[in-house]
Amino acid sequence: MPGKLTTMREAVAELVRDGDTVAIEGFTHLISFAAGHEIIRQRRRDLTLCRMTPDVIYDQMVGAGVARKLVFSWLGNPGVGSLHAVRRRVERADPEPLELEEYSHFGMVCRYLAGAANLPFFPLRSYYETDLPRANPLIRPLRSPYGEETVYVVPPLRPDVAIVAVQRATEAGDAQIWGLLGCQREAAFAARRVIVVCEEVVGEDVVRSDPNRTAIPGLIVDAVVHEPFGCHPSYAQGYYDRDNRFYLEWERVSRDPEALERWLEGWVHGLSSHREYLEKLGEERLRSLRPAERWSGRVHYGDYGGAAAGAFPAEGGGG
Amino acid sequence: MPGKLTTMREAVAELVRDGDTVAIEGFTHLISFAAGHEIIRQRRRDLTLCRMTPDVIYDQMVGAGVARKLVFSWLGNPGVGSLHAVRRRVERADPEPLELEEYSHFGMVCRYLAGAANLPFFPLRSYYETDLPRANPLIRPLRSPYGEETVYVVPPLRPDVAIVAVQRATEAGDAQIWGLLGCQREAAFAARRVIVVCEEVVGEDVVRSDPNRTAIPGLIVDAVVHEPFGCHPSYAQGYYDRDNRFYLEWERVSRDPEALERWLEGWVHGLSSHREYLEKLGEERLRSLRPAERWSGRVHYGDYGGAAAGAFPAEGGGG
Amino acid sequence: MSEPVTPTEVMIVAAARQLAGERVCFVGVGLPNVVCNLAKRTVAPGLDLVYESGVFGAAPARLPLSIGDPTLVTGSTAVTGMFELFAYYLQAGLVDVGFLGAAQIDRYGNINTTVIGDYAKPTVRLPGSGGACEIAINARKVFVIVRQARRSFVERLDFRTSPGRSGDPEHDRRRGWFGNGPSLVVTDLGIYGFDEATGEMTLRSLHPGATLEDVRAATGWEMRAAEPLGETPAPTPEELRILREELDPEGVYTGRREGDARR
Amino acid sequence: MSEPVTPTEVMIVAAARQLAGERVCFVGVGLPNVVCNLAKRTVAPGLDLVYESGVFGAAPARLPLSIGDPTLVTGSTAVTGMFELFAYYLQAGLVDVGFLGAAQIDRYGNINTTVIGDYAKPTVRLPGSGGACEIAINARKVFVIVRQARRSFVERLDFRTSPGRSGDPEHDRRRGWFGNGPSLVVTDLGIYGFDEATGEMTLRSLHPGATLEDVRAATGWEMRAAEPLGETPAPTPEELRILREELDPEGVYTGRREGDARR
Repeated sequence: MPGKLTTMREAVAELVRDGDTVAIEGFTHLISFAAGHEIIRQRRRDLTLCRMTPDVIYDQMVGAGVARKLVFSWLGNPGVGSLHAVRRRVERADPEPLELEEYSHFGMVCRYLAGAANLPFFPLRSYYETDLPRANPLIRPLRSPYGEETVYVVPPLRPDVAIVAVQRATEAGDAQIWGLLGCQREAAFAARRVIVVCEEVVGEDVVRSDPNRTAIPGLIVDAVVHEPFGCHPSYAQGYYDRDNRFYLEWERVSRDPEALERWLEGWVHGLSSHREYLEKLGEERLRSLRPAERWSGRVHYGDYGGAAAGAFPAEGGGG
Repeated sequence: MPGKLTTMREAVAELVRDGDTVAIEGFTHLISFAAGHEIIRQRRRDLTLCRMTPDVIYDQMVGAGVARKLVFSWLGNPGVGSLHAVRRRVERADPEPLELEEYSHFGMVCRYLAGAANLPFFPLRSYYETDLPRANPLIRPLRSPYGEETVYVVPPLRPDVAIVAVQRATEAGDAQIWGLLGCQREAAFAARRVIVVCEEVVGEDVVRSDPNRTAIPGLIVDAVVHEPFGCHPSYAQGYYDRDNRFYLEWERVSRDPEALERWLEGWVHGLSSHREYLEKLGEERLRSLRPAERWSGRVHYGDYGGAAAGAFPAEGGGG
Repeated sequence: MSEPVTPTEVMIVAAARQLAGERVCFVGVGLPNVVCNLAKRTVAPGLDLVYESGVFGAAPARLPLSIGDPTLVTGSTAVTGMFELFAYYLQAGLVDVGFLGAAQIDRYGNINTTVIGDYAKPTVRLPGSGGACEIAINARKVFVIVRQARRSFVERLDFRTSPGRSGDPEHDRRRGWFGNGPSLVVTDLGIYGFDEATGEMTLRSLHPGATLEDVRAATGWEMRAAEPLGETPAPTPEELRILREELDPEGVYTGRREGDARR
Repeated sequence: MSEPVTPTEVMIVAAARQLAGERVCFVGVGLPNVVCNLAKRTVAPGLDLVYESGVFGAAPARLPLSIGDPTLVTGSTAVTGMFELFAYYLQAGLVDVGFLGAAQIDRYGNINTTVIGDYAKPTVRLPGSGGACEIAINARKVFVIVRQARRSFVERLDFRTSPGRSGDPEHDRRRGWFGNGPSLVVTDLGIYGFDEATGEMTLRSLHPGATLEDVRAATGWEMRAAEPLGETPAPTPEELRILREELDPEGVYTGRREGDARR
């Protein structure tokens, strides 16, 4: 498989088009802010943005005017407060309306799964006796063919583009994730085009040394972007912590349209790349986010080449 | 959580009852022959045995008369031939009939998943224009509420007992698997009672050093049995190879009811435990099944205790 | 410990005590996180915490800043995808207690976390369901923790995000869910249960210093009260120590500093 | 290389050549395993093999004894659960070619691997579908590899396990599956395609030494033959070397020793 390694600028220019349905997933963990910023920088328009939890990154994108619509299940700045750019557009159509298509968390998860599995619908036990099916007519009841029971179903979600951040990937796009998995895998398999953004580019040998860790095969990946700290202010397990200070500050910034404008100017439009964004943040701040060391153990896969029998693994969990 | 460590004899005596629906899963990999042999030894009766691929173990159990019915998707001795004890009962009711409930592989997988997820049905794209829905009326068509499309659905499978073999588990039943995953996790979550059979009992620290590797939480586990080589002649990735010689020999044994009787006498009823079975096989044969060394790399989870920032992981995949 | 006890601290402690004897708790964002961790250190040491984000058996080395905090992952028993979490744990009935917050709650425990005003043109757009809707339906018991005020304890919800009781207990039992609506509501004024006959919210116990008048003033309907009415025992010094020193030294959740307690 | 070429070897080589230019192949038990690995070493070096058992990008260090062989796992690119494999890879249309075996096949490529005789009381109970039914429906192309005989090439199937063509190409297109029935059948006598107008199996090429009479004698219906009829080029020494020395030194699959080629 040919290498797919490219820059974020190239990847977004080639694979994200005006009017696309775009999913930048990651549940708290592995949210590709670098991709969101590049989409803002390239001034994409009329995007339908999908995420379980439209986070600060979507507040930034909505504030920057790239989005026409949100598909989501929880709208907020987790642990902090509101997404004010989103709220202005929803509550006051300021500066323009924003369309909403709303589910519950499990509903969104099931939509991605149905998209990944090419199923026309997916059943779940939710929505009973609530106003959600009225608010979103795509949430429909379905009677079980095995008795009286009725469940609700949601339709598949098939983004034009999924942008998933991962800890490491090969140039072919074989990607491995640990820590919170969110819906990265389901979103990638559901999408027509896939951009993998990784903290590290590793050799095939690294991935092949632990195939059970592989979440996304290069087979479905169109571009691989190497973007260290590419999730800041979100985090990458084992690489850096969430920069909570930023989330707290965002509450203030997004309350004020001018402050938001200034922020976009200073941190996105005024910069040419995520590299410059990191330089502006400063090595000191980045260093402060790095966790202390804590490695997993190893497991024994065994060499079944018919070579002479080796030692029996004494402690499967031993480092 | 209290320790659940016990012997196979205890576990089967307490948790497997006459008439139960039992799933001993594992797709080629991690098939708990030790559990099957103990069920034969304790002369359980009228069991409904579920497996995607009724393998030599179910041929042995059916030949021993513990089963009334099979729920399955592929009936054979993989890579070798037939399950003759099963065929005698199906083709000639010799010595008695055997009821069959038949699906495809994906259908069985979806049944376990529906059972694990507490869904009343699960949709899949299979069975169109075949005789399978006629042969098994539980396979039913269902129209999508989002258009013309019709898919087929299968009902949830909820075994009374699932017996899953794993590489390692804690005394609380937190179990980790690598290599082929089959349906171990789905079967365990779908079942009312769960027996985990492990090659190694490890401390909590081993499991907690790599939480993404955990397939089954102790929360749903009733008993943990430590049974090294407990899957022979099946295999455990990294621990031992499949004993293909046994699979080839079984073809001859199961063709002849008396030979089968003798085998059961000599290798199951005549022995009191899997330990004795291994002694009879001999250390030499077991040693010949051990693979040469090949370990996975490690990954960095990071210590987020707020301790001083540690070194940035240079190579996520480094040993 | 000279610092005065805040109403939020009483609310957290009262809620934590209710977890005595419970086994598996589904933890959402905000206050429930603190409540569950306090319970684990006091009345329910054996409590297993399932985090919405996919973590089971977390061993946090610091107060998690969110339910997706990396400190919840490192050293935990299991990390799973979100489908497995919602399907195999919650929907399958493994969760004994789920916590919900509320922007609005009615007398039957129906909850709104979606909008204030009209859905199509809301005056306030709230976060929405998140996992709340499926928690309300699939957890075996649902505890609600919410600050009490006339604008949150309302006669009519603007939007029903999470189902409570219907007012007809017979109907509620027939629904065949694992639970049948919230069984407990804890606020900064008191502790509430639900009348088995009418399914209506009922004040069971007043927090220290709170009066029936405070409750009535902060409720948008005629709140029923049990007789005799209990009084919530004040937080013990030990409960306060754990809460203030171990769980929330910065007072983010306990109300000693501005913070967010929304779902 | 003096050893004579067996019909099975010709069949394997002929099938492998058909994988030229294909990208993703779904590998089941038995012969397809050898066919795909031969293709990967000859006409399709870039071929990605997806194993039913959950392995993607396998790098086997020996001939796998089954599709669940541990040598397929060690050093592979990805190992996945069986749900993901069937749902995200096969059902989602990522598989370009799927292989099927057959106990019985009819002129339209419908396949029986379930029973000989009556389903309720079969004279021979065969393995059943395994993944065959969903492979037939969800793979973009379906190749059948089967030894040819009157008892396997039948006018009427005893049971339809995997759907082929209906005889009405218009209907087949309307089904909306990724493929529309097998496009290729390779036996030990020849190579067959399907007539686009009638959907009927048609002999395209005879293997060296095989005659039209052999084919007719081994077919339970009047087999159509293309004009002009091609002849399958004999296996090259290189193809035979890889097959005999690298892939199947013991001749388990190539018919030089008794073995099993069933799905």
